[in-house]
Amino acid sequence: MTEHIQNAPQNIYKPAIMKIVAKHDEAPGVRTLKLEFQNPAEHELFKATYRTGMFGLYGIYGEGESTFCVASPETRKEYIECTFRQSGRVTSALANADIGDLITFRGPYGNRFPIEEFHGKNLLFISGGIALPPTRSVIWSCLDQREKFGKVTIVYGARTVADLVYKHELEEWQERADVDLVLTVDPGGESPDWKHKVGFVPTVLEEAAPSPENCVAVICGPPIMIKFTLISLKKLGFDEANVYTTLENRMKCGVGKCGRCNVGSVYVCKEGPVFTATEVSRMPAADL
Amino acid sequence: MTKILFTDKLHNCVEKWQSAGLTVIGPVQKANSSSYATVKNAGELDFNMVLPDRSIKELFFPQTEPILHYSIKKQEINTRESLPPNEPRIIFGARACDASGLAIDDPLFGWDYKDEYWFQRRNESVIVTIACTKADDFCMCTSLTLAPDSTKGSDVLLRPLENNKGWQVEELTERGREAFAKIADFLQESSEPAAPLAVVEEKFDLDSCVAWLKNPENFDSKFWKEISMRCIGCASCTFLCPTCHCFDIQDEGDTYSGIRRKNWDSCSFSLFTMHTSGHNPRSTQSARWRQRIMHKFNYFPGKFSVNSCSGCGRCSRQCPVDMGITETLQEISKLSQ
Amino acid sequence: MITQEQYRTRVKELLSSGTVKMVIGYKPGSTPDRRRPLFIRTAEEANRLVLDSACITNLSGYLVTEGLLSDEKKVAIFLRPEGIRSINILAAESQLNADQIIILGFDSTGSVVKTLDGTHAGDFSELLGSIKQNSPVKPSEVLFEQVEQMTPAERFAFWQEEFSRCIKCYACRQACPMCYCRRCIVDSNQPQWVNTSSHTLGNFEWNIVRAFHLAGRCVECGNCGRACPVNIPLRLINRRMAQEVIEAFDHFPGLNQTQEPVLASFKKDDSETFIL
Amino acid sequence: MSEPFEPKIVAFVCTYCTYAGADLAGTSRLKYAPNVRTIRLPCTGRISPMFILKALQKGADGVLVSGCHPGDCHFTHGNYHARRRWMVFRSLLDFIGIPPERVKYSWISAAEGVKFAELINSVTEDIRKLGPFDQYKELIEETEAEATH
Repeated sequence: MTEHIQNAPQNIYKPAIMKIVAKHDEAPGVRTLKLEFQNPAEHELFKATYRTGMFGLYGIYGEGESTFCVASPETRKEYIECTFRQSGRVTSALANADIGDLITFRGPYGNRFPIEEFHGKNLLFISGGIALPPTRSVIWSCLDQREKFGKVTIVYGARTVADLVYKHELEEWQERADVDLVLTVDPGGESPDWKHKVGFVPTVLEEAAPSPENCVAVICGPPIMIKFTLISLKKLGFDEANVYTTLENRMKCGVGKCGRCNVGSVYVCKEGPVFTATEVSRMPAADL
Repeated sequence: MTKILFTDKLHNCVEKWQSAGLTVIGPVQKANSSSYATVKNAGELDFNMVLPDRSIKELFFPQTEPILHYSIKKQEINTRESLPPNEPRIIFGARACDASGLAIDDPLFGWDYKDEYWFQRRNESVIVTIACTKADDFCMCTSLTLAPDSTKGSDVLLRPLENNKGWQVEELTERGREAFAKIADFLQESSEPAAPLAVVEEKFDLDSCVAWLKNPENFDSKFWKEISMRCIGCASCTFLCPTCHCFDIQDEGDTYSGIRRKNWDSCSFSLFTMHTSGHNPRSTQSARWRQRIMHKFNYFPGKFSVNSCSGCGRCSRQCPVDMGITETLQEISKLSQ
Repeated sequence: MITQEQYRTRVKELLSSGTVKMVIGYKPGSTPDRRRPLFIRTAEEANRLVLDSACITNLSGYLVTEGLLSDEKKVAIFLRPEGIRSINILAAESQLNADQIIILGFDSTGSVVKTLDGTHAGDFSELLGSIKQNSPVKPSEVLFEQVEQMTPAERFAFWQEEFSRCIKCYACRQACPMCYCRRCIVDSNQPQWVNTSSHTLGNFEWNIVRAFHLAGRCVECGNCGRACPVNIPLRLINRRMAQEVIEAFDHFPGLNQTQEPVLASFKKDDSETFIL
Repeated sequence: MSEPFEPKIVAFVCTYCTYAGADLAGTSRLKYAPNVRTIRLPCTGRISPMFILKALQKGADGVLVSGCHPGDCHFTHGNYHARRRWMVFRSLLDFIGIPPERVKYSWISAAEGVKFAELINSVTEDIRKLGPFDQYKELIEETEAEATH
């Protein structure tokens, strides 16, 4: 991570200014913002450092900063996309911001998915609800250089049809011949014209039964989904070392100082947010 | 023969340092509470207390400080960074535990990303530590491989002479030598012996405590709940601690102008880790107390090879319900035998 | 010592008969003059209890610990008269059911500890009434009088000096049995009424808000002042508020469980001399 | 030459009486001091002492709170509750050293346009005499200062 030290600005808490160039409502209360850098130097720094998996602190002056992943892939660095659910003080302010408004961004921080190591392998993406954004960053990073990877399977579930995010992209993946997309909603969450699966992600995953052979799995979702999906993956014969996930915790500094994102001895903001299932299993479950 | 600074010359020294542009800071007792504060003259310094109520941390990492000022006009955001001014200063009369505390936090504020707020102040400060000749029931530096005359984090170590006559001077760093060169005229060579150091009894066996903490089985031990049952969840221990470094970043102001500030925060507050969703990874007070102890004696040393505790004992001394690191580690010592 | 033995026996009875599930009391602390809160669940532990004049902390705050009383089982607790008043207020404010609380009442003069007769909060109303009668309306403390006699500017300077030390550790809040809100106003951020920064302006804000929220509810147990790590004389403000509510509304907090909270009630003929 | 001091005053008023009274003052073309910024609330019972404190903290030199006369409250007794709170809050401010004269309380009905105009004038004069609330202004400046040692 020496690249940060060389390029880090004097004041590590000073954010970059970003302009909102597009916004899109994904699901009730869930919004995507497309952001562009205003300062070319900051943009260059971002281009030099950003890799899929890293996160940032998005903020509005007067309200504060909030942490979420960079949802756009490392293959598209002209802009930043972020997707968030409006729930707290900062996300409410971000949701109220309009195209043309300026917001702040600090990052990219944290570690990344080792995508080069995925070359030549089959990929299995499993995601639930609002946790598709981090997975989506990996998905596009791989689809943008599709030839380097084997079979691509995406299993995505949400509580209801309305709660599915990136609906337009789901359609796009659905139509692609080189992507297997399995969509599901929780029982009771289906609409009358729902043509896909109904059931919880782990169950649907077991039905789809992707082969663990030469396969890397990336899972992201609420803690309870991760817990049961890991069990299902084990049943299917996946090795924990080939399963990646990203953790999120409340963060304020993003740079390993403020002390709140620790899970056991791990600083999620610096040693994460990307971990293998092996690493996660070593963390104290009570702290997750 | 050693270099001696006699007490009656301290007045001259303070003046000399001040005229050389140094801000002089030291232990001060004021309105029923003591802290390290800026003084106008040597008379304000109080060397009788065991140690100030508030730790030296706040001189480097204040309870609240502005990071930047912002103002917003239509589609334009202006920010003004707020870094501490370049103001050399000398902290005269630090305690060994406090000075060590600063050295303990240096790697944390410097790993990968450098926190300029901390380091600018660190680089401008000469720390003159006075070895302790007094200790109270809560002092525990010796239990943490430190001592009343530890030199860690100090630029100069002073050893008190008998009857408060003065101090033997031991310059430790270049910065310390420079500061004391300025007052060379007021130093004397003498063979006056140093007063005996404070006797701080060892309160627990650190190694066995650390071994117990490192054992994953003990993470879920019912011990944590028992020991922290009476914890009321205030932040007095963490805020007074010279090594606790957690903070919050908060905006104060409105959508037109305001200040982004860095404020102390504490792992003992339930809101510290609370997610917006309502999920709280450390949802009970016992989980929060466990985190504090684990962080200090297991996680932090795992990262930076040093315990995040210098044994000042403030957490126990000031706890409203008489808890603290001492009691917890004493109990762990018992368990691990 | 006799009192302590009496109470140890009583605690053994209460626990072994299953009358209470827990006893909250005191045990020795880290120095001879300190006492720690102690929670015991079995009769065997009763000998760990101490009771002497150094047992000062008002323990009643522990009773509103989330979930403690939700099983409707009883808890016994050592309380001084202030603590009993706290129970009355907590019951009046619907924070607990006083029937679930077995009170082991005590008080001390000098180093002599005496027991207070009674089991439930309601049994002490006579005692509390006499305390009200015997309490001076105006606090008799030198520092209090000094502050009262200052000019407003001097008073402001006095509190500025005191509050400048506040570090917002919220020990005063956490130690106070009346500060039971699950989410304190300073922890709410939509909107953020009270900023978290502990600069002097913010400290004025916090301490004024705290004092106001305790006006007419404070029993002057002194937990807040003892908890304060920078020794701000919080008791002075609390006493001034107590004086105000008794002078203006004849309200002495915690007399009984039916007492209406003074700032959540009114009389049509309340004084309004200050209104233009 | 320094400009003459013009106090900044924040008025928290209830919508049913005092705000209507202010309206009447306006429609009756009564002139009164322009120093008051009025904030309308449903009832004086909604005026938390926090509001008063916040106004002072944001640089107000004085605060006025006003609502329906006793017995006239739209919500039957919001103003009775408020009255008790103000009583206690006044003595708290006084004890802390914040001059209670900086905070004024009044009852003004919807029919009292003239009283409203007169009140604003007299409150403005009173606060003008007290001068700027320098003590808080200094604290505000302190919070706006740069990082120090």
